[in-house]
Amino acid sequence: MLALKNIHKSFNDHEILKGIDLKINKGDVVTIIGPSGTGKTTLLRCVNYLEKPDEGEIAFSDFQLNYQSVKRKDILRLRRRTAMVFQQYNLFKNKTAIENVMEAQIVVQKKSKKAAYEKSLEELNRVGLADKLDAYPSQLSGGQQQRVSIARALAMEPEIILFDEPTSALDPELVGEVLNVIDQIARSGVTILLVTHEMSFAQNISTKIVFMDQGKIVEEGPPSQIFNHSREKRTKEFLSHFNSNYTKITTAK
Amino acid sequence: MLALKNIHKSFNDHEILKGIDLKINKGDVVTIIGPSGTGKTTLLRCVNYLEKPDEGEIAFSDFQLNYQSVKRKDILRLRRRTAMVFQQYNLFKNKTAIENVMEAQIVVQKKSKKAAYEKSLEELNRVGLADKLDAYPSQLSGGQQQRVSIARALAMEPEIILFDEPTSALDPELVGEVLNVIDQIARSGVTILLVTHEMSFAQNISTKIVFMDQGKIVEEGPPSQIFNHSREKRTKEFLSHFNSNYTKITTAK
Amino acid sequence: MFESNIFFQDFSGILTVVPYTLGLALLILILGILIGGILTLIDQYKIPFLFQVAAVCLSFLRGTPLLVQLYLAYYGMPKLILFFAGLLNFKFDPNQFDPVITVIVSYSICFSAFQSEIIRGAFMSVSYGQIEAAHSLGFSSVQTLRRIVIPQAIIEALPNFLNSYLTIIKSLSLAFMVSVVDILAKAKLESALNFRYLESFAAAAAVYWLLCAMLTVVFRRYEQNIRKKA
Amino acid sequence: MKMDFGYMIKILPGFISVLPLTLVVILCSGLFGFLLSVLVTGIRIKRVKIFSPLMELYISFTRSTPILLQMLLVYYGLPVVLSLIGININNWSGTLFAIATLVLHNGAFLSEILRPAYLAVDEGQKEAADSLGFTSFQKLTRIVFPQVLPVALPGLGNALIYLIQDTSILFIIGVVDIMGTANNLISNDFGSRQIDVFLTVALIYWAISYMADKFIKYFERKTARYHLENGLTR
Amino acid sequence: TNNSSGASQPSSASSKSSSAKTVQVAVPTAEKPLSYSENGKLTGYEVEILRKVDAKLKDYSFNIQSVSSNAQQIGLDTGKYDLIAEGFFKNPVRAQKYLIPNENDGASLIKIYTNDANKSIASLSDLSGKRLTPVDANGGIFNILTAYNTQNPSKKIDIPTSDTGLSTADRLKEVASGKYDALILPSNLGEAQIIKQLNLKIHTSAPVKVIPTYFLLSKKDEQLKEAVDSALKQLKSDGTLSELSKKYYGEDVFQYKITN
Ligand SMILES: Nc1ncnc2c1ncn2[C@@H]1O[C@H](COP(=O)(O)OP(=O)(O)OP(=O)(O)O)[C@@H](O)[C@H]1O
Ligand SMILES: Nc1ncnc2c1ncn2[C@@H]1O[C@H](COP(=O)(O)OP(=O)(O)OP(=O)(O)O)[C@@H](O)[C@H]1O
Ligand SMILES: [Mg+2]
Ligand SMILES: [Mg+2]
Repeated sequence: MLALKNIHKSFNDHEILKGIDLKINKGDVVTIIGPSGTGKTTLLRCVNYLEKPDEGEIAFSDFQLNYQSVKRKDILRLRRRTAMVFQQYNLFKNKTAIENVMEAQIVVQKKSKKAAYEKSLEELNRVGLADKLDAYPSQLSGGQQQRVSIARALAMEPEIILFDEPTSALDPELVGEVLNVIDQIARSGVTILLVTHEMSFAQNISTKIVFMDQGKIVEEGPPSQIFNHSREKRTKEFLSHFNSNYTKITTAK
Repeated sequence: MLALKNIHKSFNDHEILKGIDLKINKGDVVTIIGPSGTGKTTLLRCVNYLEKPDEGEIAFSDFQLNYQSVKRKDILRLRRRTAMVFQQYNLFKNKTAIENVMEAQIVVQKKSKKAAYEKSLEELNRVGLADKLDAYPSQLSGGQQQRVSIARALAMEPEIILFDEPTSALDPELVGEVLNVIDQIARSGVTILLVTHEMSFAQNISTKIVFMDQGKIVEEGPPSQIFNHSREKRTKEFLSHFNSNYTKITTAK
Repeated sequence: MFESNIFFQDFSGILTVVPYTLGLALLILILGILIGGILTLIDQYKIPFLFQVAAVCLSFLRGTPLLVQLYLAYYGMPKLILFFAGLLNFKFDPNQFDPVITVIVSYSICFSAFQSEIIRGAFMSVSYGQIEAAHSLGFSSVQTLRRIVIPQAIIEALPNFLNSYLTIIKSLSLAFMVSVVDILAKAKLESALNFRYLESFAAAAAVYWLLCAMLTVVFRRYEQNIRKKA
Repeated sequence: MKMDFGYMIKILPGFISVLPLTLVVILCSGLFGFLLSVLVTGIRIKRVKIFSPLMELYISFTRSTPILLQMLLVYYGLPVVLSLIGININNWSGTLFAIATLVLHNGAFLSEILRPAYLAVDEGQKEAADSLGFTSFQKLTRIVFPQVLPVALPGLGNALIYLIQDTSILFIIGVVDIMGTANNLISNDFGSRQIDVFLTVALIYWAISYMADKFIKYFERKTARYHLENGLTR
Repeated sequence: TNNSSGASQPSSASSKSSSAKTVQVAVPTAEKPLSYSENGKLTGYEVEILRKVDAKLKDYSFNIQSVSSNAQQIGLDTGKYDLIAEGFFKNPVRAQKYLIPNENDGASLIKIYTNDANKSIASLSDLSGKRLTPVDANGGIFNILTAYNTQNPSKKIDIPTSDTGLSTADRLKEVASGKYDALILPSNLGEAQIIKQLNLKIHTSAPVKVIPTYFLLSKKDEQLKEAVDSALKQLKSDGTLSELSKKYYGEDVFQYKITN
């Protein structure tokens, strides 16, 4: 459904992405893992065109976009088919929870207010926030904000949702509630591309794990292969770091 | 060494602390656990007088302070014998790492610049930051900032250090470095009062665990008792939440 | 129509009062900041009674034209001093009272209202955690203010203080009413002798512009210097 | 300083009668000045070629010269400049010239308030709008501007107070406003009751400024719910 | 507030020829008795003379507007106005820059106002060493005193300056209170009235100077100047000007001999 071809990106003459190829099928849940500074965030941002790659192509089944000859219209079209959930939530501070979810439906999809309202209600219900419709972001806890931002993405009915470390800014007790929501979305058949440090979560939820290091994809495959029978030395080494003396335990409902 | 007697505190007619009694001996590492909103932070802040309790007493071996008849001088005296490490670090933004550690020694303890410098160097060494003396907080990672803030507290040679969720604002990968430093301090015989969600860490490090719920201490005792042979139903219930399907794993060096 | 040699003659004439104008404005700025700072503290800590009085004063000072305030001060101040001098039993001759003092006092008080707003905004930019950290280490309130809050707030306030400085420099042109000669007054005096108004006003504009450009560069450099550290 | 309250009350109606004129000038120049400043700020932030440095020049000039000079420049200079390109504005009334001056003045002045406020809006907010497929214009009007407002409001409030006092430049070109009425009164009895007149003027300006402050505070309260604060006390 | 826009109605339009040229005329806004508004109507010595002159000129039609005195002369320089009137003195620079009619439209009687302690002051040279109230930098007194100083270097007068802003009444009060020794001003600013009204102890000297005052015209219009001259001449000889002087100044300024 979505294919990235040979994506390159440099910052100040320093190459961060060194040719990434990745195929995602409809309904896939693809998780990217890898050490800090490897370019995971940068890759995700390129898919949404928040970062302009220097080279490469992105292809949907019916629509192609080459980064070298891109037009404003193409960018908008791309963004309307993808949705991003940010690590820092980035909810619109001047809008209530439901207004946050409605806004893009009205402005971008030109839906009527009523239709947008109903859709938003549905999505907020899905993430368990039907009782916080009129709260401003500053009145919501981190976990609640992250769930609103997921609802905002879902409401756009994108073909794929991009998550960048959706729980790393959360208090440990709030991590569970967000992971549960993502889990549930994944089960409902939405296509997901996800960056996370929650290894056991990745293991449980993903159909495919992608291990990145130094701007390249080192290895990809189903969770069982990557976590238990990794073929690459670098991957094994990375995963061994995740056996520490302090095991952190999170709540979940 | 430190005894809290019957501490009460309300916000807007809503009683948050409902009479807390707690004894801490020299060299103890006491960890407070409990659900969110229970008043753990409030209790810690009362010990440092950042929050003024409505009732109660705090007693050192040679010095008593009753919250109803407190004087400005007493507060300063109390604060000079305790030190707080904040969740959000709260390093002075306009000072370098070493200046952050020196500042209170010069201003509050009236030490000479030289003496303060040497002491600060020693403490920064202890937390493994001897190479970052002249960095401003904005140039340090979260874990490094938290370690500077620990050095700042240590340099005051307080009788007790208060930690409020010292790792919950950190990226998962940085948690380990801070936990290691606290572990090491605890082993060196400093008295510690700590609030944390890192259960396995609490279990490893503490001499005593205090479980709080709804503004009261429900149960206290050595880690083995609380975690494995808890006498109270509420404690067991709370700890059972920490067995989820998603186990979060953190790095440590 | 426009004689450039007269322009340059006026220009150099005006330059002679620039140091005086700058110095006077600086004095007013500093006094204004001190008074404004005190007003802000009274407001922030909600000191009873003083707090209400300060609010009324601030509203009046902000809300009425400087010209009117200057006029009221010109007549009121000597009388006020005379009254207190009488109480304290020392001699004061209101006829010897220098109008520059009137200008300094009335301008400082008037502009303190605007400085107070700036300082309030700057304090707002310092996060409360910084203050708690200082308190937890045993800093007294004054030590916290002096060593932690003010050094951080000043960075935010600096561009606004420059704005105020420029405003004061410009407003000093009103002080010519009570014989204090600033840049614009000097321009008027130049043209009074040669009747060349266009040239002298153009020269004044050039001087103002030059000053502003130079001050902006100096302030921006200083601001970058201290901002680097935060 | 003896005050003659009877006289102050007697001259009040004269001031009230010019109040509508002053208010219209405040309203027009405030509104159009604000719109101009939005345009200027946009040019500077987008770094539009040629225009952006021109705007910097315009702002530095406006910031550095007294408004009296700007008034004279507009009143005498603008007709000369415009006549060069064939536009005749000599039949404009003085009020229009005063409004033009105040608009130009505020366009620069407010831009210095709006620009930092714009920069204070979190980059993430703009990215979120981008990622949802907003066009640049939608992003600006629906997301960025509502967030710039609370940050800029205290500065805008100060500017409004300055504007109210600056309307007295009307009198320089012979339009009788509040200050003009005052001057007429003073001149007509050769200044023997200047103090009473000025006290009345002070009260009237105070009243207008007080209302302006209330107006700004209303917006501050409206935006306060999503505006987190720091500060000395809590 | 019809004077607010500055435009007053072209006077007695009926007597104008159809091709009458509009002359832009500027007078000060609030300078009683020269030019001021009363009940919303512009009036004053200069204004009334201008109206009389306007009535006499068939080929011109005056558009009289009021602006602040600073603005007046800049406006004449830039061509916004054709004629300005504010009791201007003649001097070489003005003579070179503007057209000045041959006929004066009035005269300024410079008098010295003193308090009891200084009532002996009767001439400019007596002012040397005295504390003079600040002189308006835009007015002719400043020039008279500077000229005096260059001619009498041995008996220089200390000349403080200020902007307009403090009224004549305020200045007279300051002299009466002893803050200053003397005030020197043209006598046509209402001094006599103020002194009487406020009951001030002030001594008024005889005129130390009698200076003719003129309209100033822009250089380009020689014809207008001649027309104005002939009109002024007629108005003088038929006594109109003396009458206006009595009405606005309380005395006929044309009775004094011009000093220079
Ligand atoms: N705008 C930018 N300008 C310059 N360098 C950048 C920029 N954005 C990212 N980088 C650099 O690119 C590299 C990859 O960054 P990226 O955020 O994609 O890593 P990541 O894999 O997401 O790491 P983490 O797990 O820490 O989030 C880093 O070295 C970073 O410093
Ligand atoms: N300044 C305040 N004003 C009003 N209510 C407050 C204030 N500070 C804390 N509270 C309330 O007191 C209760 C206890 O707060 P506290 O921060 O002590 O909880 P906690 O046990 O530390 O929780 P967490 O684990 O989430 O940090 C909460 O319900 C909180 O809303
Ligand atoms: Mg990242
Ligand atoms: Mg807490």
